[in-house]
Amino acid sequence: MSAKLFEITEKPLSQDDILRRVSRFDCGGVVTFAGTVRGATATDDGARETDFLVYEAYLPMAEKMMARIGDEIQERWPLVKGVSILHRIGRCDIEEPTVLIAVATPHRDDGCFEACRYAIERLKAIVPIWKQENWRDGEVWVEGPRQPELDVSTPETLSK
Amino acid sequence: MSAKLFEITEKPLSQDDILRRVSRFDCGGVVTFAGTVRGATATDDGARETDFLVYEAYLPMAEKMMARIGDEIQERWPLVKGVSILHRIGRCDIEEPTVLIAVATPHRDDGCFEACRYAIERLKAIVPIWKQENWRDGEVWVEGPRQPELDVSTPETLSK
Amino acid sequence: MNVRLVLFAGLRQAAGFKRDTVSLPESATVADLLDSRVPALRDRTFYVAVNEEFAQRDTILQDGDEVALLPPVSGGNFPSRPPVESTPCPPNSSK
Amino acid sequence: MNVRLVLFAGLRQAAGFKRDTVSLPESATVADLLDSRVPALRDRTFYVAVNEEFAQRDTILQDGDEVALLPPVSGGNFPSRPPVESTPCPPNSSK
Repeated sequence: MSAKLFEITEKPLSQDDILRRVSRFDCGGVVTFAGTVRGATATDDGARETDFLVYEAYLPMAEKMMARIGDEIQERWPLVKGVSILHRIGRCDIEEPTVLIAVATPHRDDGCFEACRYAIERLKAIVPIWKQENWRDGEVWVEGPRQPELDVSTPETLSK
Repeated sequence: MSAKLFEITEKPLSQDDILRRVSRFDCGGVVTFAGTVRGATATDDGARETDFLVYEAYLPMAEKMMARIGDEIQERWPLVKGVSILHRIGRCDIEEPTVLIAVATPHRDDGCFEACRYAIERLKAIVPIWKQENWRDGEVWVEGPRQPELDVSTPETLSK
Repeated sequence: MNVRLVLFAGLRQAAGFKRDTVSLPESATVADLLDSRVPALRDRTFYVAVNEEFAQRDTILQDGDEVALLPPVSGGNFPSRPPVESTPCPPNSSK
Repeated sequence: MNVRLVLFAGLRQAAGFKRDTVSLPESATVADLLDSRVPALRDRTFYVAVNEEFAQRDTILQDGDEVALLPPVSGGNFPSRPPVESTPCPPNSSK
Protein backbone atom coordinates (compact mmCIF):
# COMPACT_ATOMS: atom_id res chain seq x y z
CA MET A 1 0.00 0.00 0.00
CA SER A 2 2.85 2.34 0.75
CA ALA A 3 5.03 0.90 -2.03
CA LYS A 4 6.13 3.48 -4.57
CA LEU A 5 4.44 3.30 -7.94
CA PHE A 6 7.31 4.89 -9.87
CA GLU A 7 10.68 3.70 -8.77
CA ILE A 8 14.29 3.38 -9.89
CA THR A 9 16.06 0.63 -8.00
CA GLU A 10 19.25 -1.40 -7.93
CA LYS A 11 17.36 -4.48 -6.75
CA PRO A 12 16.03 -7.23 -9.02
CA LEU A 13 12.50 -6.55 -10.23
CA SER A 14 9.59 -8.86 -9.50
CA GLN A 15 6.44 -9.19 -11.56
CA ASP A 16 4.57 -10.45 -8.51
CA ASP A 17 5.66 -7.35 -6.64
CA ILE A 18 4.44 -4.92 -9.31
CA LEU A 19 1.15 -6.82 -9.59
CA ARG A 20 0.62 -6.25 -5.86
CA ARG A 21 1.43 -2.56 -6.26
CA VAL A 22 -1.34 -1.98 -8.81
CA SER A 23 -3.92 -4.60 -7.72
CA ARG A 24 -7.18 -3.16 -6.55
CA PHE A 25 -10.47 -4.43 -5.26
CA ASP A 26 -12.33 -3.09 -8.29
CA CYS A 27 -9.90 -4.23 -11.00
CA GLY A 28 -10.08 -7.48 -12.96
CA GLY A 29 -7.39 -6.96 -15.59
CA VAL A 30 -3.70 -6.12 -15.26
CA VAL A 31 -1.26 -5.95 -18.18
CA THR A 32 2.45 -6.03 -17.38
CA PHE A 33 5.26 -5.34 -19.82
CA ALA A 34 8.70 -6.67 -18.96
CA GLY A 35 11.75 -5.47 -20.85
CA THR A 36 14.38 -8.16 -20.40
CA VAL A 37 18.07 -8.38 -21.29
CA ARG A 38 18.55 -10.11 -24.63
CA GLY A 39 21.65 -12.25 -24.80
CA ALA A 40 21.57 -12.38 -28.57
CA THR A 41 20.27 -9.83 -31.03
CA ALA A 42 19.70 -10.56 -34.70
CA THR A 43 21.33 -7.93 -36.90
CA ASP A 44 21.99 -7.51 -40.60
CA ASP A 45 25.44 -8.92 -39.92
CA GLY A 46 24.19 -11.97 -38.04
CA ALA A 47 23.66 -12.51 -34.34
CA ARG A 48 25.43 -10.21 -31.91
CA GLU A 49 25.94 -11.30 -28.35
CA THR A 50 25.61 -9.29 -25.16
CA ASP A 51 27.20 -10.30 -21.87
CA PHE A 52 25.34 -7.90 -19.60
CA LEU A 53 23.95 -4.37 -19.44
CA VAL A 54 24.64 -1.50 -17.08
CA TYR A 55 21.91 1.12 -16.58
CA GLU A 56 22.44 4.69 -15.39
CA ALA A 57 19.63 7.13 -14.52
CA TYR A 58 19.28 10.81 -13.80
CA LEU A 59 17.61 10.65 -10.40
CA PRO A 60 15.15 11.95 -9.31
CA MET A 61 14.18 13.33 -12.74
CA ALA A 62 13.68 9.80 -14.04
CA GLU A 63 11.10 8.96 -11.36
CA LYS A 64 9.40 12.30 -11.94
CA MET A 65 9.10 11.56 -15.67
CA MET A 66 7.74 8.07 -14.96
CA ALA A 67 5.07 9.61 -12.72
CA ARG A 68 4.30 12.04 -15.55
CA ILE A 69 3.65 9.08 -17.84
CA GLY A 70 1.21 7.82 -15.21
CA ASP A 71 -0.59 11.17 -15.35
CA GLU A 72 -0.68 11.10 -19.14
CA ILE A 73 -2.24 7.63 -19.03
CA GLN A 74 -4.87 8.76 -16.57
CA GLU A 75 -5.83 11.55 -18.92
CA ARG A 76 -5.99 9.35 -21.99
CA TRP A 77 -7.54 6.24 -20.45
CA PRO A 78 -9.70 7.53 -17.61
CA LEU A 79 -10.85 4.01 -16.69
CA VAL A 80 -7.29 3.06 -15.66
CA LYS A 81 -7.13 2.60 -11.89
CA GLY A 82 -3.47 1.82 -11.31
CA VAL A 83 -0.13 2.36 -13.05
CA SER A 84 3.32 1.38 -11.83
CA ILE A 85 6.69 1.68 -13.54
CA LEU A 86 9.85 0.16 -12.06
CA HIS A 87 13.30 0.39 -13.62
CA ARG A 88 16.62 -1.16 -12.68
CA ILE A 89 19.91 0.65 -12.57
CA GLY A 90 23.32 -0.95 -12.27
CA ARG A 91 24.29 -4.28 -13.76
CA CYS A 92 21.58 -6.47 -15.31
CA ASP A 93 22.26 -9.97 -16.56
CA ILE A 94 20.79 -11.91 -19.47
CA GLU A 95 17.03 -12.60 -19.20
CA GLU A 96 16.64 -10.34 -16.16
CA PRO A 97 13.86 -7.75 -16.38
CA THR A 98 15.24 -4.22 -16.51
CA VAL A 99 11.89 -2.45 -16.65
CA LEU A 100 8.39 -3.43 -15.56
CA ILE A 101 5.22 -1.52 -16.38
CA ALA A 102 1.85 -2.61 -14.99
CA VAL A 103 -1.57 -1.11 -15.72
CA ALA A 104 -4.75 -2.17 -13.94
CA THR A 105 -8.31 -1.63 -15.14
CA PRO A 106 -11.72 -2.94 -14.08
CA HIS A 107 -12.08 -4.94 -17.35
CA ARG A 108 -9.62 -5.92 -20.04
CA ASP A 109 -11.34 -3.64 -22.56
CA ASP A 110 -10.81 -0.57 -20.41
CA GLY A 111 -7.40 0.33 -21.85
CA CYS A 112 -4.89 -1.76 -19.88
CA PHE A 113 -3.25 -3.15 -23.04
CA GLU A 114 -3.17 0.19 -24.84
CA ALA A 115 -1.96 2.17 -21.84
CA CYS A 116 0.84 -0.31 -21.11
CA ARG A 117 2.02 -0.10 -24.70
CA TYR A 118 1.89 3.69 -24.54
CA ALA A 119 3.92 3.73 -21.35
CA ILE A 120 6.88 1.79 -22.72
CA GLU A 121 7.02 4.02 -25.81
CA ARG A 122 6.90 7.15 -23.67
CA LEU A 123 9.49 5.76 -21.29
CA LYS A 124 11.91 5.37 -24.18
CA ALA A 125 11.16 8.96 -25.19
CA ILE A 126 11.29 11.03 -22.02
CA VAL A 127 12.72 9.08 -19.08
CA PRO A 128 16.44 9.78 -18.61
CA ILE A 129 17.84 6.27 -18.23
CA TRP A 130 20.64 4.91 -20.40
CA LYS A 131 22.12 1.54 -21.00
CA GLN A 132 25.64 0.39 -21.62
CA GLU A 133 26.03 -2.83 -23.57
CA ASN A 134 28.91 -5.01 -22.50
CA TRP A 135 30.52 -7.68 -24.65
CA ARG A 136 33.55 -9.81 -24.20
CA ASP A 137 35.55 -7.29 -26.20
CA GLY A 138 34.13 -3.94 -25.23
CA GLU A 139 31.30 -1.75 -24.08
CA VAL A 140 29.26 1.13 -25.47
CA TRP A 141 26.62 3.51 -24.19
CA VAL A 142 23.62 2.99 -26.44
CA GLU A 143 21.92 6.13 -27.69
CA GLY A 144 18.52 6.33 -29.28
CA PRO A 145 17.47 8.29 -32.34
CA ARG A 146 17.27 12.04 -32.06
CA GLN A 147 13.78 13.25 -31.29
CA PRO A 148 12.57 16.27 -33.19
CA GLU A 149 11.06 17.92 -30.12
CA LEU A 150 11.90 17.75 -26.47
CA ASP A 151 8.81 19.55 -25.34
CA VAL A 152 7.27 16.96 -23.05
CA SER A 153 3.98 18.77 -22.78
CA THR A 154 2.89 17.49 -26.19
CA PRO A 155 3.20 13.72 -26.33
CA GLU A 156 1.72 13.54 -29.84
CA THR A 157 4.53 15.64 -31.19
CA LEU A 158 7.10 13.60 -29.33
CA SER A 159 5.88 10.25 -30.50
CA LYS A 160 6.02 11.20 -34.17
CA MET B 1 12.83 -25.56 -18.50
CA SER B 2 10.58 -28.54 -18.01
CA ALA B 3 7.72 -26.41 -16.66
CA LYS B 4 4.50 -26.79 -18.61
CA LEU B 5 3.52 -23.89 -20.82
CA PHE B 6 -0.22 -24.58 -20.70
CA GLU B 7 -1.45 -25.58 -17.30
CA ILE B 8 -4.57 -25.77 -15.17
CA THR B 9 -3.68 -25.73 -11.48
CA GLU B 10 -5.19 -25.44 -8.03
CA LYS B 11 -2.14 -23.57 -6.78
CA PRO B 12 -1.82 -19.77 -6.63
CA LEU B 13 -0.41 -18.28 -9.83
CA SER B 14 2.82 -16.30 -9.90
CA GLN B 15 3.75 -13.69 -12.47
CA ASP B 16 7.43 -14.29 -11.75
CA ASP B 17 6.91 -17.98 -12.44
CA ILE B 18 5.24 -17.43 -15.82
CA LEU B 19 7.93 -14.92 -16.80
CA ARG B 20 10.53 -17.61 -16.17
CA ARG B 21 8.55 -20.10 -18.26
CA VAL B 22 8.63 -17.90 -21.37
CA SER B 23 11.93 -16.04 -20.89
CA ARG B 24 14.49 -16.76 -23.55
CA PHE B 25 18.01 -15.72 -24.36
CA ASP B 26 16.89 -14.03 -27.57
CA CYS B 27 13.82 -12.21 -26.22
CA GLY B 28 13.71 -8.66 -24.90
CA GLY B 29 9.97 -8.12 -24.42
CA VAL B 30 7.37 -10.08 -22.47
CA VAL B 31 3.74 -9.02 -22.06
CA THR B 32 1.72 -10.67 -19.30
CA PHE B 33 -2.01 -10.41 -18.83
CA ALA B 34 -3.42 -11.18 -15.39
CA GLY B 35 -7.12 -11.70 -14.90
CA THR B 36 -7.80 -11.02 -11.22
CA VAL B 37 -10.84 -11.44 -9.02
CA ARG B 38 -12.80 -8.22 -8.75
CA GLY B 39 -14.37 -7.64 -5.38
CA ALA B 40 -16.70 -5.01 -6.72
CA THR B 41 -18.23 -4.68 -10.17
CA ALA B 42 -19.97 -1.56 -11.40
CA THR B 43 -23.36 -2.39 -12.90
CA ASP B 44 -26.35 -0.41 -14.08
CA ASP B 45 -27.85 -1.03 -10.65
CA GLY B 46 -24.80 0.22 -8.75
CA ALA B 47 -21.86 -1.73 -7.38
CA ARG B 48 -22.23 -5.46 -6.87
CA GLU B 49 -19.93 -7.27 -4.52
CA THR B 50 -18.28 -10.64 -4.91
CA ASP B 51 -16.90 -12.65 -2.01
CA PHE B 52 -14.92 -15.20 -3.97
CA LEU B 53 -14.97 -17.24 -7.19
CA VAL B 54 -14.82 -20.98 -7.80
CA TYR B 55 -13.45 -22.20 -11.14
CA GLU B 56 -14.17 -25.56 -12.74
CA ALA B 57 -12.45 -26.90 -15.88
CA TYR B 58 -12.90 -29.75 -18.31
CA LEU B 59 -9.51 -31.39 -18.04
CA PRO B 60 -7.54 -32.21 -20.10
CA MET B 61 -9.51 -30.54 -22.91
CA ALA B 62 -8.89 -27.12 -21.35
CA GLU B 63 -5.10 -27.53 -21.49
CA LYS B 64 -5.36 -28.85 -25.03
CA MET B 65 -7.34 -25.77 -26.10
CA MET B 66 -4.85 -23.47 -24.40
CA ALA B 67 -2.05 -25.15 -26.34
CA ARG B 68 -4.10 -24.65 -29.49
CA ILE B 69 -4.22 -20.92 -28.78
CA GLY B 70 -0.42 -21.06 -28.58
CA ASP B 71 -0.33 -22.65 -32.02
CA GLU B 72 -2.71 -20.05 -33.43
CA ILE B 73 -0.47 -17.28 -32.07
CA GLN B 74 2.59 -18.86 -33.63
CA GLU B 75 0.85 -18.87 -36.99
CA ARG B 76 -0.35 -15.28 -36.74
CA TRP B 77 2.71 -13.74 -35.11
CA PRO B 78 5.65 -15.80 -36.35
CA LEU B 79 8.17 -13.68 -34.40
CA VAL B 80 6.68 -14.86 -31.08
CA LYS B 81 9.18 -17.11 -29.30
CA GLY B 82 7.27 -18.13 -26.18
CA VAL B 83 3.65 -18.39 -25.02
CA SER B 84 2.38 -19.65 -21.68
CA ILE B 85 -1.16 -19.78 -20.30
CA LEU B 86 -1.88 -20.75 -16.69
CA HIS B 87 -5.37 -20.96 -15.16
CA ARG B 88 -6.54 -21.57 -11.63
CA ILE B 89 -9.33 -23.93 -10.65
CA GLY B 90 -10.98 -24.12 -7.27
CA ARG B 91 -11.56 -21.20 -4.95
CA CYS B 92 -10.00 -17.83 -5.81
CA ASP B 93 -10.16 -14.85 -3.49
CA ILE B 94 -10.43 -11.15 -4.21
CA GLU B 95 -7.43 -9.66 -6.09
CA GLU B 96 -5.90 -13.10 -6.75
CA PRO B 97 -4.94 -13.81 -10.37
CA THR B 98 -7.11 -16.54 -11.88
CA VAL B 99 -5.45 -16.58 -15.29
CA LEU B 100 -2.01 -15.52 -16.51
CA ILE B 101 -0.99 -15.27 -20.15
CA ALA B 102 2.60 -14.39 -21.11
CA VAL B 103 4.00 -13.82 -24.60
CA ALA B 104 7.70 -13.29 -25.32
CA THR B 105 9.21 -11.71 -28.43
CA PRO B 106 12.66 -10.44 -29.37
CA HIS B 107 11.42 -6.81 -29.46
CA ARG B 108 8.28 -5.15 -28.19
CA ASP B 109 7.11 -4.44 -31.75
CA ASP B 110 7.16 -8.12 -32.66
CA GLY B 111 3.60 -8.86 -31.58
CA CYS B 112 3.79 -9.55 -27.83
CA PHE B 113 1.05 -7.03 -26.99
CA GLU B 114 -1.24 -8.10 -29.82
CA ALA B 115 -0.75 -11.83 -29.27
CA CYS B 116 -1.43 -11.53 -25.53
CA ARG B 117 -4.64 -9.66 -26.22
CA TYR B 118 -5.63 -12.26 -28.77
CA ALA B 119 -4.98 -15.07 -26.31
CA ILE B 120 -7.30 -13.79 -23.59
CA GLU B 121 -10.11 -13.27 -26.11
CA ARG B 122 -9.63 -16.78 -27.49
CA LEU B 123 -9.43 -18.25 -24.02
CA LYS B 124 -12.85 -16.84 -23.25
CA ALA B 125 -14.13 -18.34 -26.49
CA ILE B 126 -12.81 -21.88 -26.63
CA VAL B 127 -11.27 -22.99 -23.34
CA PRO B 128 -13.76 -24.96 -21.20
CA ILE B 129 -13.35 -23.27 -17.81
CA TRP B 130 -16.27 -21.81 -15.88
CA LYS B 131 -16.60 -19.59 -12.89
CA GLN B 132 -19.08 -19.52 -10.06
CA GLU B 133 -19.60 -16.20 -8.36
CA ASN B 134 -20.21 -16.34 -4.64
CA TRP B 135 -21.85 -13.62 -2.62
CA ARG B 136 -22.96 -13.45 0.94
CA ASP B 137 -26.44 -14.45 -0.18
CA GLY B 138 -25.90 -16.90 -2.98
CA GLU B 139 -23.90 -18.25 -5.86
CA VAL B 140 -24.30 -18.60 -9.60
CA TRP B 141 -22.41 -20.23 -12.44
CA VAL B 142 -21.62 -17.42 -14.85
CA GLU B 143 -22.25 -18.17 -18.51
CA GLY B 144 -21.02 -16.15 -21.44
CA PRO B 145 -22.88 -15.08 -24.54
CA ARG B 146 -23.78 -17.73 -27.08
CA GLN B 147 -21.25 -17.97 -29.87
CA PRO B 148 -22.60 -18.33 -33.38
CA GLU B 149 -20.12 -21.02 -34.34
CA LEU B 150 -18.24 -23.59 -32.37
CA ASP B 151 -16.00 -24.57 -35.22
CA VAL B 152 -12.61 -23.95 -33.64
CA SER B 153 -10.74 -24.24 -36.93
CA THR B 154 -11.81 -20.74 -37.98
CA PRO B 155 -10.91 -18.26 -35.28
CA GLU B 156 -12.10 -15.27 -37.34
CA THR B 157 -15.61 -16.65 -37.42
CA LEU B 158 -15.51 -17.34 -33.72
CA SER B 159 -14.32 -13.94 -32.68
CA LYS B 160 -17.12 -12.16 -34.51
CA MET C 1 -22.98 -49.15 -27.74
CA ASN C 2 -22.08 -47.13 -24.65
CA VAL C 3 -20.89 -43.53 -24.43
CA ARG C 4 -19.86 -41.51 -21.42
CA LEU C 5 -21.70 -38.27 -20.82
CA VAL C 6 -20.15 -35.56 -18.65
CA LEU C 7 -21.62 -32.21 -17.64
CA PHE C 8 -20.08 -29.04 -16.24
CA ALA C 9 -20.91 -25.99 -14.14
CA GLY C 10 -24.46 -24.72 -14.59
CA LEU C 11 -25.44 -27.63 -16.83
CA ARG C 12 -24.34 -30.12 -14.23
CA GLN C 13 -26.35 -28.22 -11.67
CA ALA C 14 -29.43 -28.08 -13.92
CA ALA C 15 -29.28 -31.75 -14.89
CA GLY C 16 -28.56 -32.87 -11.35
CA PHE C 17 -25.71 -35.18 -12.31
CA LYS C 18 -22.06 -34.94 -13.34
CA ARG C 19 -21.35 -38.20 -15.21
CA ASP C 20 -23.32 -41.03 -16.67
CA THR C 21 -22.87 -43.90 -19.10
CA VAL C 22 -25.59 -44.06 -21.73
CA SER C 23 -26.52 -46.97 -24.00
CA LEU C 24 -27.43 -45.95 -27.54
CA PRO C 25 -28.17 -47.73 -30.80
CA GLU C 26 -25.33 -47.93 -33.34
CA SER C 27 -24.87 -44.75 -35.43
CA ALA C 28 -26.62 -42.60 -32.87
CA THR C 29 -25.77 -38.89 -33.05
CA VAL C 30 -25.10 -36.24 -30.44
CA ALA C 31 -28.72 -35.13 -30.90
CA ASP C 32 -29.96 -38.64 -30.16
CA LEU C 33 -27.94 -38.73 -26.97
CA LEU C 34 -29.26 -35.35 -25.82
CA ASP C 35 -32.87 -36.24 -26.57
CA SER C 36 -32.66 -39.53 -24.76
CA ARG C 37 -30.68 -38.57 -21.64
CA VAL C 38 -31.00 -34.82 -21.03
CA PRO C 39 -34.27 -33.66 -22.65
CA ALA C 40 -34.64 -31.13 -19.84
CA LEU C 41 -31.64 -29.20 -21.17
CA ARG C 42 -33.36 -28.56 -24.51
CA ASP C 43 -33.73 -24.86 -23.77
CA ARG C 44 -30.17 -24.27 -22.58
CA THR C 45 -27.31 -22.86 -24.58
CA PHE C 46 -24.27 -25.10 -24.62
CA TYR C 47 -21.56 -26.63 -26.75
CA VAL C 48 -20.68 -30.26 -27.18
CA ALA C 49 -17.27 -31.88 -27.27
CA VAL C 50 -16.76 -35.47 -28.36
CA ASN C 51 -13.46 -36.86 -27.14
CA GLU C 52 -12.34 -33.32 -26.29
CA GLU C 53 -13.01 -31.82 -29.70
CA PHE C 54 -15.93 -29.52 -30.41
CA ALA C 55 -18.70 -31.38 -32.24
CA GLN C 56 -22.09 -30.76 -33.80
CA ARG C 57 -25.57 -32.11 -33.18
CA ASP C 58 -25.25 -34.47 -36.11
CA THR C 59 -21.84 -35.83 -35.14
CA ILE C 60 -22.11 -39.64 -35.15
CA LEU C 61 -21.00 -41.31 -31.95
CA GLN C 62 -18.90 -44.42 -31.50
CA ASP C 63 -18.73 -46.91 -28.69
CA GLY C 64 -16.57 -45.58 -25.87
CA ASP C 65 -16.83 -41.89 -26.86
CA GLU C 66 -16.78 -39.25 -24.15
CA VAL C 67 -19.40 -36.58 -24.78
CA ALA C 68 -19.08 -33.37 -22.77
CA LEU C 69 -21.74 -30.67 -22.46
CA LEU C 70 -20.06 -27.28 -22.10
CA PRO C 71 -21.79 -24.04 -21.08
CA PRO C 72 -20.58 -20.94 -22.91
CA VAL C 73 -17.49 -19.62 -21.16
CA SER C 74 -18.02 -16.40 -19.28
CA GLY C 75 -16.80 -13.39 -21.21
CA GLY C 76 -14.98 -12.21 -18.16
CA ASN C 77 -15.75 -8.64 -18.99
CA PHE C 78 -19.37 -8.59 -17.98
CA PRO C 79 -19.84 -11.05 -15.15
CA SER C 80 -22.52 -8.81 -13.77
CA ARG C 81 -24.81 -9.60 -16.67
CA PRO C 82 -27.20 -12.46 -16.23
CA PRO C 83 -26.52 -15.65 -18.17
CA VAL C 84 -27.72 -15.31 -21.74
CA GLU C 85 -31.23 -16.12 -22.73
CA SER C 86 -32.00 -19.67 -23.55
CA THR C 87 -31.84 -20.74 -27.16
CA PRO C 88 -33.99 -23.40 -28.75
CA CYS C 89 -31.19 -25.94 -29.08
CA PRO C 90 -27.43 -26.20 -28.75
CA PRO C 91 -25.78 -23.74 -31.12
CA ASN C 92 -24.36 -24.81 -34.46
CA SER C 93 -26.73 -27.59 -34.91
CA SER C 94 -26.49 -28.28 -38.62
CA LYS C 95 -30.27 -28.73 -38.48
CA MET D 1 26.28 33.35 -10.81
CA ASN D 2 27.04 29.65 -10.48
CA VAL D 3 25.22 26.71 -12.02
CA ARG D 4 25.82 23.01 -11.60
CA LEU D 5 26.45 21.00 -14.75
CA VAL D 6 25.91 17.24 -14.74
CA LEU D 7 26.53 14.77 -17.59
CA PHE D 8 25.36 11.22 -18.17
CA ALA D 9 26.30 8.03 -19.98
CA GLY D 10 28.07 8.60 -23.31
CA LEU D 11 28.21 12.36 -22.82
CA ARG D 12 29.94 11.95 -19.49
CA GLN D 13 32.39 9.59 -21.15
CA ALA D 14 33.00 11.98 -24.06
CA ALA D 15 33.43 15.06 -21.86
CA GLY D 16 35.60 13.23 -19.35
CA PHE D 17 33.74 14.51 -16.31
CA LYS D 18 30.48 13.90 -14.48
CA ARG D 19 29.81 17.12 -12.53
CA ASP D 20 31.13 20.63 -12.44
CA THR D 21 30.15 24.02 -11.12
CA VAL D 22 30.37 26.76 -13.74
CA SER D 23 30.46 30.52 -13.23
CA LEU D 24 28.49 32.50 -15.78
CA PRO D 25 27.44 36.12 -16.25
CA GLU D 26 23.91 37.02 -15.20
CA SER D 27 21.22 36.14 -17.79
CA ALA D 28 23.41 33.52 -19.42
CA THR D 29 21.52 30.89 -21.42
CA VAL D 30 21.92 27.15 -21.80
CA ALA D 31 23.74 27.84 -25.06
CA ASP D 32 26.20 30.10 -23.25
CA LEU D 33 26.90 27.38 -20.72
CA LEU D 34 27.48 24.77 -23.41
CA ASP D 35 29.76 27.03 -25.44
CA SER D 36 31.85 27.96 -22.45
CA ARG D 37 32.20 24.61 -20.67
CA VAL D 38 31.63 21.77 -23.17
CA PRO D 39 32.46 23.10 -26.65
CA ALA D 40 33.74 19.63 -27.56
CA LEU D 41 30.16 18.30 -27.38
CA ARG D 42 29.00 20.65 -30.12
CA ASP D 43 28.57 17.78 -32.57
CA ARG D 44 26.68 15.45 -30.23
CA THR D 45 22.96 14.94 -30.04
CA PHE D 46 21.56 15.50 -26.57
CA TYR D 47 18.78 17.10 -24.57
CA VAL D 48 19.06 19.54 -21.73
CA ALA D 49 17.15 19.60 -18.46
CA VAL D 50 17.23 22.59 -16.14
CA ASN D 51 16.18 21.66 -12.62
CA GLU D 52 14.82 18.36 -13.96
CA GLU D 53 12.60 19.85 -16.64
CA PHE D 54 13.44 19.69 -20.33
CA ALA D 55 14.74 23.03 -21.53
CA GLN D 56 15.92 24.75 -24.72
CA ARG D 57 19.15 26.33 -25.84
CA ASP D 58 17.79 29.79 -25.14
CA THR D 59 16.48 28.98 -21.66
CA ILE D 60 17.86 31.63 -19.31
CA LEU D 61 19.71 30.26 -16.29
CA GLN D 62 19.54 31.40 -12.70
CA ASP D 63 22.04 31.15 -9.92
CA GLY D 64 21.94 27.67 -8.37
CA ASP D 65 20.32 25.93 -11.35
CA GLU D 66 21.19 22.33 -12.10
CA VAL D 67 21.73 21.78 -15.82
CA ALA D 68 21.80 18.17 -17.02
CA LEU D 69 22.97 16.99 -20.43
CA LEU D 70 20.97 13.94 -21.46
CA PRO D 71 21.80 11.63 -24.37
CA PRO D 72 18.77 10.38 -26.33
CA VAL D 73 17.35 7.34 -24.56
CA SER D 74 17.95 4.10 -26.38
CA GLY D 75 14.90 3.01 -28.33
CA GLY D 76 15.21 -0.40 -26.80
CA ASN D 77 14.02 -2.03 -29.96
CA PHE D 78 17.13 -1.61 -32.01
CA PRO D 79 20.05 -1.71 -29.64
CA SER D 80 22.07 -3.33 -32.39
CA ARG D 81 22.07 -0.12 -34.40
CA PRO D 82 24.96 2.24 -33.87
CA PRO D 83 24.30 5.46 -31.99
CA VAL D 84 22.73 8.04 -34.28
CA GLU D 85 24.81 10.35 -36.38
CA SER D 86 25.91 13.57 -34.87
CA THR D 87 23.79 16.63 -35.42
CA PRO D 88 25.08 20.17 -35.68
CA CYS D 89 23.77 21.24 -32.29
CA PRO D 90 21.51 20.06 -29.48
CA PRO D 91 18.03 19.47 -30.82
CA ASN D 92 15.28 22.02 -30.43
CA SER D 93 17.56 24.92 -30.37
CA SER D 94 15.27 27.82 -31.12
CA LYS D 95 18.19 29.28 -33.09
